[in-house]
Parts: sequence; C-alpha cells; structure tokens
Amino acid sequence: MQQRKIILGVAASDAHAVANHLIAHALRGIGYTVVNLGTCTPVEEFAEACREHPDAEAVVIGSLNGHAHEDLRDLAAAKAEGAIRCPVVVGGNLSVGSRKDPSALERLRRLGVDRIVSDPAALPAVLDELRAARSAAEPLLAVS
Amino acid sequence: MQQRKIILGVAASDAHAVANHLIAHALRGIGYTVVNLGTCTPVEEFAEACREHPDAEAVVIGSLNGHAHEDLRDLAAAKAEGAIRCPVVVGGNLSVGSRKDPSALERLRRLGVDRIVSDPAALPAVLDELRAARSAAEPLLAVS
Amino acid sequence: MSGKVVLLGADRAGEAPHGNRALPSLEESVAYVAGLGKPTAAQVLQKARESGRVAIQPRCGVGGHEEMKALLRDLETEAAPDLLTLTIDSHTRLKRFEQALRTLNRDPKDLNGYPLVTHGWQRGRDLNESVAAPLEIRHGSPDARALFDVSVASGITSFEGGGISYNLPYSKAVPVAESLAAWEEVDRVCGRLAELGLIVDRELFGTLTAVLVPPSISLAISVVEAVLAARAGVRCISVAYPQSGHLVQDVAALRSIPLLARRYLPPGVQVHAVFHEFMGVFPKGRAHAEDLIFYGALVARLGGASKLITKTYQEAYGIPDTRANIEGLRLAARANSPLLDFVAVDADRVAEELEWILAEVADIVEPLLEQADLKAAVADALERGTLDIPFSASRYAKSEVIPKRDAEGAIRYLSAGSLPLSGRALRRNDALLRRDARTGGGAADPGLRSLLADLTGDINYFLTVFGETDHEGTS
Amino acid sequence: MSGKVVLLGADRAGEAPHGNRALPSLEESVAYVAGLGKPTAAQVLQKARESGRVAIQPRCGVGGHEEMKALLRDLETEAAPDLLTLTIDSHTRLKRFEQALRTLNRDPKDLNGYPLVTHGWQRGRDLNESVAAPLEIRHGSPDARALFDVSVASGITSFEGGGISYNLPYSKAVPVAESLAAWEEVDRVCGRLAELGLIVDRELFGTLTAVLVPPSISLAISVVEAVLAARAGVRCISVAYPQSGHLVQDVAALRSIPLLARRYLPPGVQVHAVFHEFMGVFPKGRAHAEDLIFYGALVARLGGASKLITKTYQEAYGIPDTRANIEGLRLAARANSPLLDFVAVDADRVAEELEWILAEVADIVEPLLEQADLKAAVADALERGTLDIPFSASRYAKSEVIPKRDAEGAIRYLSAGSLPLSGRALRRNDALLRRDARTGGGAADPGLRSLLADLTGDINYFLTVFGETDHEGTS
Ligand code: B12
Ligand code: B12
Repeated sequence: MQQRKIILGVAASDAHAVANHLIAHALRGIGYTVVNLGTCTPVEEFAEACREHPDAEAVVIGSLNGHAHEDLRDLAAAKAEGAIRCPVVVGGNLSVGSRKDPSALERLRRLGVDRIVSDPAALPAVLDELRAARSAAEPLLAVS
Repeated sequence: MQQRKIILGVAASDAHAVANHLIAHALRGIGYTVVNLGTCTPVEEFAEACREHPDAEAVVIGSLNGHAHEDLRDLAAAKAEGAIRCPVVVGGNLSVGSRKDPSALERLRRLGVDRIVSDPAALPAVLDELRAARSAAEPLLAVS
Repeated sequence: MSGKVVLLGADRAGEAPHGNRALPSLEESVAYVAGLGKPTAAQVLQKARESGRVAIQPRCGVGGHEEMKALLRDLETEAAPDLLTLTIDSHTRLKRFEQALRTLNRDPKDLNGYPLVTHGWQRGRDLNESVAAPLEIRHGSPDARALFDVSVASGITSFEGGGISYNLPYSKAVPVAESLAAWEEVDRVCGRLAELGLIVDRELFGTLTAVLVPPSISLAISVVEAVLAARAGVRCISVAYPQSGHLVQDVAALRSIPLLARRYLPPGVQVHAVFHEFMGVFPKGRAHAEDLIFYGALVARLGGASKLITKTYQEAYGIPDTRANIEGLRLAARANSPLLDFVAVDADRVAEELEWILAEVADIVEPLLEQADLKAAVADALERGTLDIPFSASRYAKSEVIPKRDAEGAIRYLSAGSLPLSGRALRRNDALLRRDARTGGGAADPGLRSLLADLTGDINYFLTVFGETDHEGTS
Repeated sequence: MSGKVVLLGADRAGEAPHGNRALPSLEESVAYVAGLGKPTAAQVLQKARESGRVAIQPRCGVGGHEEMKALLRDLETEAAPDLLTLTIDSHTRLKRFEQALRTLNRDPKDLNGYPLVTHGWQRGRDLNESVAAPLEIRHGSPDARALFDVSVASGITSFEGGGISYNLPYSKAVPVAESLAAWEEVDRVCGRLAELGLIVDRELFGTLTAVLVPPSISLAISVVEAVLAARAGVRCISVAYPQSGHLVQDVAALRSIPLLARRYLPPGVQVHAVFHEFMGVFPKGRAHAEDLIFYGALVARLGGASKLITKTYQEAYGIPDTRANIEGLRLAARANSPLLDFVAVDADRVAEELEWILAEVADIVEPLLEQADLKAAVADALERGTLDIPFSASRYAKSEVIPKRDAEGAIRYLSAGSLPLSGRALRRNDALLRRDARTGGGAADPGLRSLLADLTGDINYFLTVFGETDHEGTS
C-alpha cells in the first residue's frame, strides 16, 4: 500500500518551530510521508509543494503568532486558480490576543481553510475523514 | 503657673488604644495634665469628665475604626445643653473605607466638632490656638 | 453597590438581639450544617495541614446584607480562599445593637463590619449558602453570647475570640471574670455541638493589641484560653499568632504552637497554628505593603501554619475594597507555590529561639495552670500584672510591660513589668536589647521623650524598613 | 481602544522602509537623546546592578500608534517598570513591510507588535517622549538594519538581537553569513554612536528557540555574539538567558555571565546578565502562571541579574492585555523585596554547576574564537553542527542536539549532536540522565514514539509540575 503523504508548514510570518517539529515526527511515526516546509512558509511555497507532490492528501499549516489571516491571504487565490487542490487544515493560535473572538476562525474559513483543528492529536482522524470525503466526492465529480 | 489640662479619650465603639497611649504620654511630656478616659468612651462620659474638670481646655477624641459619626452622635446635644463647653478636637481615621470622602468631616463638624486634626504632632499648636481664641472671645462675651 | 440599599425587612432585622426562642435548636443547626454540602472550617484546616499547604482567609465585612453577599462571592470567584470571614462591626462587638441598627438603616456603608445579630440568622444562612468555603466569625466581643447563638444558627463553623483576647484589646470596662464566664458559655455550647457531631473551630485571638506584642505573651494567653476551651469541651482550637516581622522569631513562635499543645492540652483536641499577616502599622506605599503581605505569607509557610489571615495594600488607609482584598489573597497564595520548596530558615537559630519562647511561656502560664480555679487565677494575675499585655484597651490589665525591638527587629521585653519571667529569660532580653546599638534621632535625651521616640520608632518599624520616613513619629 | 483607529498620516507611514535620507543624522539623534531628560537603558542597568536590585521590564507591543502610547503609559503609571519595550510585529521582523502596512490600515489589532518602521521615527520619538523609562526594541529580525536606523532616530537606547540569535529562531531561509553581516553593520553603528557619546545597550537573545535550550548553548552563542559586537564597537552588552526552571542550573547560568565576560570580552565593555522568565510552554491556570512568574523573578535576584523580562498569566493564551501585563510586573517586583534577603540557594551545588557550564561553553566557543574570521567560523560550525540549537526555525542549523530534563528538571544533553563537548562533559550529561528514573506513561515502547513522548513531557514540564495534565501531549 502506498504511503499517505501530507504537506506541512508554518505560516509566512511565523517562526514558531516546536509544534511543527513535533507534528512532523508524530505523523511520520504513524507512517505518513511528511513534506515539511518548516517555518515562515508563504502560501506560494505551499502551492509549489502541491505541484511537486500532487499525491499529497492535505496541506497542514500551523500558525502561532496571531498573523494567520494576513499570512494566508493568498490562499483564496491559490485555491481559486487550482494551485492548491487538496484540503487545507490549519491549527495553532489563530489570532492576536488572549481572548479569542470566533470571527477570527470564520474569516480563515472564508479564505479557503477547510478544517481548523486545535489538538494535533486529532490530526490523524481529521486526515482520514478528509480522505473519505474526497474519495466519496471524486467519483461523483468524474461522472458529472 | 497652673498646669494646662485636657480631657482625652477614644470614641464609644472604638477600642484602638495605641495612639491614645502615645498621645497621652506625649502631652504629659510637654507639661499637660491629661485626664485620659481611654478607649470606648461615649459622649456622656466625656461630658461627665467636663463637669469634673471645668478647667479642661479641650476635649480631645480619637477615632480609628470608622465609626466617628455614630459614636459622636450625642455631641450636638451635649454641646447644646452646655454639658460640653470647651472645644472638641477630633483625630484619627474618621470614616469607613480606604478612599475618604471629605463630606465625612463635614458631618462631624455639624455635630459640633471644633477642630479636626490629623497629625498628633500638631496638637500642641492647635491647643494653643484654641486657648488664644477663647481668651480673646471670653471678655467680649462678658461685656455683651 | 453605591447608593442607599433598601434593606428587605430592615424593620424586622432590628428586633435585636433575638431571644433564644427565635433561634433554631442546636440539633436543627447541626443538621443544617450537615446538609449544607460544604466542609466545616475544622475539616478545611485539617486538610490544609495534611497537604502541607497554608489555608488562606481574608478579613471581610461590610454593613449591608446584599453587599456582604456580593463581597463574599466576589472574593470566592476571584481568589478562591480556603475560608471566608464575616467581620463584625464595632457596635455589635460591644453589644451596641441599637447603634448598629441605626447605622444600618441610615447608611450601611458607615459600618465597619457586618452586624450579624441585627441582620439575624436567616440572613446568616443566606450568606453561608452563597459560597463554597466555610465561614468564620471574626469580631472582638468581650461577651459574644448573642453573636455566637446567631452564628451557630447560621451554620457557621468557626468562631474567633476568647475571654482574655477578646476583652483586653477590645473594651475598656468589662471585668475579665465576666468575659471569661461569657466565653465559657460559648465554649460549652461548642462542647455540646461536638457531642451532636459538629466540631466548631474556636480561634483564639493571640494577636491581642497587635502592636509590639511579645510572642510569649501572645502564646501564653492562647495557652490559657485553649486550656479553658478544652475543659469546656471545645475540640478544635486555632491558635493565632501575629507576625512580629522578625523571621526567626515568627517561625519559632509558629512552630512552638504544636509543642505547646502537646504540653498543655489533652490529646483529643485538634490544634492549628494560625498566622496573622502583620497587624501593626502598615506601610502606605502599595509596593511596600505588598512586599510585607507576601513576606507574611511566606513566613506562615515556613512556620508550618495551617492558616493565614491576609492583609491588603490598603491596610494603612481603611477598610479595603473588594479588589484590594482579592489582590491580597492572590499575592499571599503565591507563597504556597510548589516552586518555593527550596526556601528555608536557619534551623539552629529557630531552634534556639523556640526554646526560649517555650521557657517564657512556661514561666507565665505554669503558675496559673497549677491553680484550681483557672478563671479566677487569670483575673487575679491580670490585676497583679503577672499576666499582662502592652497597650491594653481595658482597665483590667496593668499594661506595665514595655516591648522593644532588638537590633535585628525581634520583639523583646524592655520591661517585663510583673510577669514572672525567670532571671535567665530577663537577662537574655536585656542582653539582646543592649546589643541594640541603633543611633540617631533623639538618642541624646533620655527618659520619657526618648522612650516614646523609641517606642514610636518600633511601632513604625516597617515604615522605616521601606523608607516611608515622613510617617515616622507622633511627636 | 476598540474600533478602528484612523491613523494620522497612515498614507505616509507606508513609505517603508524610509531611505536614510529621511532619517536624522546620528549626531542629531545623539543630541536628541541627550535632551530627552531620561536615562539611557545602559544607565538604568548600571544603577540596578549597583543597588543590587533587578531592573524589571515587560514585553509589550500593539499595532496602533495611539494604542501603543496608551499601553506604555498605563504600564508606567501602574507598574513603574525600570525599562519599557516596543515589541515589533512579525511582519516587520521579516521585512514584510507591505504586509505590516496592510494589516495596520485594515485593523491594527491584527498585528502582534508595533510596526515601527511603518509608523516611522517621528512616532518612535513620540512614544519615547510619552514615558520616563528608557525603551528597548525587542523583535526577532535576521536583518534589522532598517529597524535599527528607525530605532536610533527615535532616540531608543536599547536594541535586542544578534546575527545568530535573531536568525535561527526567527527565520527559515536567511543564510547565517548574511544575518551576521547585517548585525555587524548594526553593531558598527553602535560603535559610532558610542564615539558620539551615546552608549546603546545591545541585548543578545540567548533565549533562542526558548524550549529546552541547554544553558551552555545559550551562553556559547551569546559569547560569540558578544565578541563580535565588542569587536564592532559595542560598549554595553546584555546577555539574556532564559529560565530553564531548575533553580541551581539557572542561578549558576546567570552567575556565569560576568565570569564569561571577564574571560572572553575586552575590559572596556559593560556586560549585564538578563533573565527571561520562563519562555517555554506556560501553565494555563492563573495561579500556576503566577507562581512561575514570581519564581522566575526570585531566581533572577538569586542569580544576580541586572534585569528581568517578565511574563503574564495570559502567556499560554495569547498576547496579554494591559492589566495582565501590569499584574505580571507588579508580581515580579515583589521578588526585589528587602524582606527576602534571607532567601538563598545551595552555594556548593551552584558552584559545581557553574564550573560545568563554564567548561561546556569553553568546549563550544574556544575552537571558534581561535579562528581568524569568526563570522565565517560560525557559519561553518552551524553547517557542521559543531554549533547548534534544538528546534531550529532555520535551515541553517542542523538541530541535531536533543535536550532532556534530568530527574531534578535540569536541562541536559540527551544527544549533543556534533557539539565539541569534552568526554567528561558528555559523561556527566549521560550520568545525570541515567539517574532519571521517571516511570509511567509510554515508558514501555522504546524508539521514536517514546522519545517524542519524553520530549513532549519535558516541553510541558510546568504543566506537569502544576498538575495541568490534560494539556500533556501532542499525540
Ligand atoms: C493595631 C490595629 C488594631 C488593633 C488595636 C489594638 C488596640 N486595642 O489598640 C486590633 C487588632 C485589636 C484592631 C481591631 C480593629 N480594627 Co484596627 N487597626 C490597627 C492598625 C493595624 C494599627 C493602628 C495603630 O495602633 N496604629 C499606631 C498608632 C500610633 O497610630 P494610629 O492608630 O494609626 O493613629 C494615627 C493617626 O490616625 C492619628 N491619630 C490617631 N488617633 C488620634 C487622635 C487625635 C486627637 C489626633 C489628632 C490624631 C490621632 O495619629 C496616629 C499617628 O499618625 C490599623 C491599620 C494601620 N494603621 O496600619 C487598623 C485599623 C485602624 N483598624 C481598623 C478596623 C476597622 C478595626 C476593626 C473594626 C476590625 C475590622 N473591622 O477590621 C477592629 C476595631 C475594634 C473596635 N471595637 O474598635 C481599620 C479602620 C478602618 C477605617 N476607618 O476604614 C484600620 C485602618 C485597618 C483597616 N485598613 O481596615 N485594630
Ligand atoms: C516558545 C515560544 C516562542 C519562541 C519560538 C521559538 C521557535 N522558533 O520555535 C520564541 C521565543 C522565538 C517566540 C517568538 C515569538 N512569539 Co512566541 N511563544 C512561545 C511559547 C512560549 C511556546 C510555544 C511552543 O513552542 N509551544 C510548544 C508547542 C509544542 O506547542 P504550541 O506551539 O503552543 O502549539 C500547540 C497548539 O497551538 C497546537 N498547534 C500548534 N501548531 C499547530 C498546527 C496544527 C496543524 C495543529 C492541528 C495544531 C497546532 O498544538 C500544540 C500543542 O498543543 C508560546 C506561549 C505558550 N504556549 O506558552 C508563545 C506564543 C505562541 N508566542 C507569541 C508571539 C506573539 C511571539 C512573537 C511574535 C513575539 C511577541 N510579539 O511576543 C514572536 C514571533 C516570532 C515570529 N516571527 O513568529 C504569542 C502568540 C500570541 C497570539 N497569538 O496572540 C504566544 C502565545 C505568547 C504570548 N502569550 O504572547 N515564541
């Protein structure tokens, strides 16, 4: 059976590396091929990785420093023009400040983020779900 | 020369003794005869002492626990009926709470308090002033 | 919380003090406490001791009922103290119920505490049910019987005071025999409650007049009160000791409490050491006050206290507002930090000081405990000055004792008056004070003026420590 | 402070980065600082050291100018820190000035710091004039030249960073040779400013990636940066070290800083030890966070730091609000209390740990310092792993080092990667980790899974200390 693959990275202005290191290790530990772009990764670089790895199931982006929205600004365009086709999962600390306003998550979804996950431990299940949803949807797409 | 005399005490509901002890000692130290009624002294007891000591220059009352107003409630009557003729000096912590409202002092004055003094070190000067004012006033009274 | 509060049933609230008929039976109150769904104060103290944490408790009391409820709730929500307090107003303490009622109806904010007797036990229960922590009544009543009855009926499981410690500092003209008799009645009721299954914590007010109280006086009076309480049937006794400000002295004093209990009390009695954060003249600067608050809490931990009573950065100014009280509790709680396990005191110095404390307490209490009628012996000793406190508010103590801080800041006897201290103890006190080589301000003229200046300096000790020198003298 | 702020001249503010022509001359800026009527950061640090107090400084930065001014003022009014900070936003750090401007104009609250380059130096001066404390720029820019120019023009007298410490933790793809060259330019300007009479404090970010950084790595990188800075003309260097959480290790590390300075730096350079309150995963519970904040401040004092950078009880959640920041400062200030003089650390254990730290640092830095071209040697060493950090954000470090806490919580080398540590040092690290007999959770399966679990446990060390176990794992 082919190894499952994901593209991992941290948003463009964000240098927080620790969770990224740990998530990469953990997913590799359960058998994933992880293309880890590391910290400070602009949307463009994620798109490039998608081109290089068309078999990637998802793009998984961390953002800790509160700049998720500005850093993912180009995501809408990248998805619209098909540069990123697979689902985008985002996690971390997604807005500035100690009291979080849920609207911050809403606007990320509007940019094209498919899933917002807070606990990395939930990632395997989320990735399974997304794959199941896609394989259910794709035959349909192929027919229409 | 005759020794100067004052009546000293702490208000009726108030048991704070330390400043009372120290003020008594200090005034005695500069030559006063101090009739110290101590803590928990109702207005009535001050009035009684005034009767016993008609030569007292002033009644000096401390209040720390915030109850000055209720504790001196009977002062107005005592002054009106002449049970207390000499000036009444009050000092201490004169209302409840950490932020003081000057109206608390106003209402004490309305009860018949002549002088409100915060620093006991100012007492000798205040007593001198009050005596001077009285001896200036009394001949006048005698004439009219 | 500003503006006049219309008190529900304020007219009724004034039938003070309620006759016993109006109160529920002891049995009913015991059942009420059992059904309250919260631990008793004694249980909280026991648990704190077992876990090595110092339980934390604020002082708090305001006049109005709704305001009091809000105060308790806010303190609990924001600072989660282990125990909460109803501090009672000064009128109620002296059974001036009429004045308490009048002030309550005019403006509850003019009261310096909660007039529980005036509000009545139903409201006491309402307060009790508003918070999860057990309540203690802190007051200062030479005769607390009416207040205690309302307290029990309110389901309150801790009650402060004693026939000496709530007389001498709190009233002028109540004979000690009277206050001892009144407190014996309170303690007997505690005994009956214990038989009914409810242990009421009885805290003894070793703080006394709070200002420069030599530890052996505080502890000696607590021992005497504890023996009386235990004889009357009390089963849980908290011995409160006020911070002197000197680390070794305070730690030794706290650590002496279990030893004194073992020496003078029957084994069935639970005894807790309670530490009062500095009870004397507090520094005015917020940072200074907060330094002192944290330090006090740390000393409580080092001394192995079961409980700490906190102060606030507004102490020097007046009754604190809720926010200041919360912040005082939170700051004190930091001293319980597991990260501070490494903080220690010089064990040898503590051991030495502790021996001397035990010896001085023995000198004072043993002649009394030998006598058949302990209450009479106490009244007599106070009259003769063989039991004594400085700065007494009461005529029934001689107040011949003159305390003084030594060069390190520990409180010693400059004069022990007629206290039956041993020659050894007196010589040690003398020696320690002669080591005191402080110079400066007024040291030139001897006699009364200089004694006063020294005393004032010692009273204002922490103002000096923090350089708040503009508040330094009364003359 | 809510709602959109209309930025005065927001259109102009975007001509970022300003060319040098727009900036005042160095001479003008030096004269401006001289006329500002406040001490420089270097003076404040010097005074703190002389008085034995730890100077206290918050992290603080918000996007909007008026909001930033209010923040600085509120912090100063309510907590009186010795120094204040402009924390710069992450876009500016990476020279993403366009993104900084766009966010600023859309909603300044979306910025995680103050975009000083975008606001411009006139606004920098406005901030500087709003408060009495000197300011420091804290950022994380591999290439800070534009920011530094604006900082100097703003009259700001302290500037954090270094060619290694502001590259590896803060960017992915900036070659170290580039960042070292950029920082050499900054340091040379400091040299010129010193000649003009203005000493700029240059703080080195020894905190690095903040999570489980072995002290000798932090200190070795600071020594290298300090040597480079001194050679470029810097006259005041602050060596920041992040709290590991282990008392003896932290005190030893702080106390090693003056010794390292004597050993490796020319005598004319003022060197200060700076302590960062715990920079790793913070406990979420307010009381726990506050315990850690106070503890950090106490360790800074015990280690003889000149300055402490504080955290807040909101650390685990996000950028703190003003109130939390004030409370963090106030709490930390308590550790400066004169009443805590008695608190001490085991001197022998500190001395032993200190010797080992000095030895490990020597092993790492001496091979580099011997070489003629230190910058080239550093870039080369990072490439080969003979200089390294854990959890690098940058490709230009190998991150082969694997840190691990020993049984007592001190950070040791589980693997030193290619660091040139002596056999003795490696054996000691091994021995200390073998003493680690922690059992339980996941200890059964070895290999990657268990390494990850151990690492996560160590990262979440303080969550475990405080029993916040629900936040314990990432897998
Ligand atoms: C020691 C003390 C006690 C001791 C008193 C022992 C005794 N019998 O003397 C004990 C522990 C028993 C006690 C009890 C209570 N206390 Co008390 N106590 C204090 C404390 C800590 C120090 C007072 C003291 O002795 N100072 C030393 C002497 C030399 O100075 P002083 O009394 O502060 O007086 C100065 C001035 O006010 C002035 N002054 C005083 N009297 C006079 C008189 C004249 C004529 C003049 C000119 C000047 C003057 O000169 C002095 C020197 O500057 C103060 C807080 C503080 N200051 O730090 C609280 C304080 C006075 N107490 C207070 C209260 C409320 C109480 C209680 C009601 C308990 C409670 N609810 O918290 C009970 C009252 C009992 C009663 N029935 O009155 C409050 C008063 C609050 C307010 N006004 O808002 C204070 C301010 C504490 C607080 N922040 O809540 N207390
Ligand atoms: C260590 C740290 C740093 C280090 C990072 C070193 C490095 N290169 O890795 C240093 C000191 C350099 C640093 C710098 C900064 N930091 Co920082 N940092 C932290 C800190 C203390 C711990 C982060 C960490 O490593 N945790 C360990 C890892 C394992 O967990 P984690 O990152 O918290 O992630 C958890 C979840 O978010 C989630 N998660 C994370 N990523 C992902 C991804 C996916 C897909 C999923 C599903 C889940 C997920 O899983 C993790 C486990 O629960 C946190 C505060 C805290 N948590 O205590 C602040 C914090 C994240 N930093 C913060 C900020 C703002 C900054 C700075 C901008 C400086 C500033 N203004 O204060 C700079 C940013 C630089 C930049 N360009 O990005 C803020 C973010 C604020 C906000 N969002 O409101 C925080 C919360 C601190 C604070 N309270 O202000 N930081």
